[in-house]
Amino acid sequence: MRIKAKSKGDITEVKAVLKHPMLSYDQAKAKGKEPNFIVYINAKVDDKIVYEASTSQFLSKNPFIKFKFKGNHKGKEIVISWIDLKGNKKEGKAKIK
Amino acid sequence: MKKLIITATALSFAFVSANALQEVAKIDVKDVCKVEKVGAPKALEVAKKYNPEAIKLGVEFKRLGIKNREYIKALEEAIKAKKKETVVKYKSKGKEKTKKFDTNFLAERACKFAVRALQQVNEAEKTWRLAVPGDGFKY
Amino acid sequence: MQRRNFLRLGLGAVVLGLAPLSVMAKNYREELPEVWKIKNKSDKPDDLSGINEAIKAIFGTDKVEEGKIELYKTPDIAENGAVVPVNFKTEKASRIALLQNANPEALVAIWDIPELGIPDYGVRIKMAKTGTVVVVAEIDGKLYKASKLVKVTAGGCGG
Amino acid sequence: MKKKIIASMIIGSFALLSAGSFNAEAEKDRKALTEYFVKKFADRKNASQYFPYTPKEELDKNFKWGLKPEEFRLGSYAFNKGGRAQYEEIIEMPPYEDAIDEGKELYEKTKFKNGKSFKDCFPKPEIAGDYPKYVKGKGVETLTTAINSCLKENGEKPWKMTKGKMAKLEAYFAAASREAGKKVNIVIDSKEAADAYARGKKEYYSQRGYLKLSCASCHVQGAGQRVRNEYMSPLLGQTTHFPVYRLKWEGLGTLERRLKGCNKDQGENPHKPGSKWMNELAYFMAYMSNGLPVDGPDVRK
Repeated sequence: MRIKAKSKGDITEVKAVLKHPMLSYDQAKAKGKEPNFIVYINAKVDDKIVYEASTSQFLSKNPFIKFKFKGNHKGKEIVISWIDLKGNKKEGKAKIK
Repeated sequence: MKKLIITATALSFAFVSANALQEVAKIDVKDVCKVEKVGAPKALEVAKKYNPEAIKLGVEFKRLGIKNREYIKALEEAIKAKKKETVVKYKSKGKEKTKKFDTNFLAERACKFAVRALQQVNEAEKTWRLAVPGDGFKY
Repeated sequence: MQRRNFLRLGLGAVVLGLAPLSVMAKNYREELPEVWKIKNKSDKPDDLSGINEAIKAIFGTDKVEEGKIELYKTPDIAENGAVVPVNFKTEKASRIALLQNANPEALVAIWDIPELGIPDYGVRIKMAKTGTVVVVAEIDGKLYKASKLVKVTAGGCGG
Repeated sequence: MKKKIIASMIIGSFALLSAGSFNAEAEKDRKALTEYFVKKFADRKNASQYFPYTPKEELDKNFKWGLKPEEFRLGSYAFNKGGRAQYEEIIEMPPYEDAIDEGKELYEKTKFKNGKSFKDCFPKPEIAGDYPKYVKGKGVETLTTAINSCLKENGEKPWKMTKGKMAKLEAYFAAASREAGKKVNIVIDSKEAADAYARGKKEYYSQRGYLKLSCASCHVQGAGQRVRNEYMSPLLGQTTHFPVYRLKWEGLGTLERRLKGCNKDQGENPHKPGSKWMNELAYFMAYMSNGLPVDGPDVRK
């Protein structure tokens, strides 16, 4: 997972790329594989949710997300987690700049 | 100086019989490849004669993912068996595929492709510099 | 299975029901499993019936006004249907849903906007063909939307 | 016609001899090509002369004019505003960053069976702008074939030339070159090298395939025109940003991978990556971008 997080003034902006093939039902069928894609993403700072998305097969391969939240959190850690259809989960961390 | 000209000429003819290139210069594809007139077997003969030269020169045509040699190979079998339809077997991204064509139509295509590939080599000799900015291309 | 994994992430208890503003984690794959299956009804890029059906299933109503939310940096013509950038923003919202009619099913994603959240988000989505992208925001209990037609062609020369 | 060709060759070779520099023709070509593109994209006023088939509205709204030579490294994104906006969105978080890291690993950690490593062949990674190169006795080597030569000379199996490890290692070389501020620096310093350049040039401008297109049909005269929904990119700057992550591929590919696709689109059985034909074509193409900054890896449609 690649995360870039930056606080500027009273706003924190985050960009992240999550590594996942995001195989839709159609794509999986064509490739003879099983469909699997990220279904839920959240981001936390100080254990508090700052971003939360339920997602589908129609996010691009290696999904990119961009979001903002309130407050200057410079120096703190942001934790982004996801779960896919098969129940695999992953967590990524980055220091907010 | 002379050497330069000779090398330039030698380059384009090095791996191919200059004869084939000279021969095709005089050919009209609308005559020799017209299946209605010459019949599919004759058109195939022409294709078989010139396509190997095109391969040697690195100018063989390919359409719909199918090389001209693959058209020719399928045509040989179809014409021998007097089939109206030719089934071309070819490989696309590592997968075996087939495609059906009308035999007469395909014989004409294979013939034209083989001859045109070589004719274009001749034509390019005369035209390529006309497209070069600073050489023949005015802008 | 999924739920167990979900709990193992240590996100705390899952709130059941449809609290409009969730303070705690909410996974709509589990909350509303059926909405993800709602199909688009035709190949027409202006047929929004599947999208509207999904909106009703998510928010309980399909009464939607234009405005208050904006789609931006979303192309007229996509460079490639596999990677279509979509960005949207609104001043505030409790929930936002992104939908389209360029794929078999209509729904792309649902966001719950947390307390600290600023609803100015971007994603990249897949579009199998030309279609309309619709973003719906729930603001003070009412629905608002923005939409845009995105043209998709078989992209890129050679190879 | 023939006379004219011979005459121009004689003039060319005189210049070559008297200047004592083997890159005279190439330098003349590069300057003319640059001038042509700068002129072509200079302003909206003369556009209908260069883009007779493009709707006026499109020229008004979607085109950026007044391009400088350096801007051509962006390919069609140099002038195509709609595509450029999406490109900029995507490179906010470029999809090739992992490949650079993996390429660095390959460069630093790969150990050949004989104990040597890539560092013995390429002591420094910032070499992307120096290829293709004419190597005496070997002919033109692209970065790709040079990497494979290194592998073979050390008793290793060569890599696939179009993607995978090859593209990753090249991504690292390109990124290191970009970071070091390197420019494209193609050298023609012998008669043999000049001949290889001349052959590459001729192939570039020769019409081929069942569509009877030359590379130049699309990327010199046709650059900036649109075929279906594809704006054709200019030859100038074209080799500066490889390897490229293409949305169409959903992955990274080498210059060879792209050239093969182009050659196929002409309606010809494509020449193989690593072939003399392709190496010399790339040599000519890269020379046209001499002096432009190395800008790989990058993202394209």
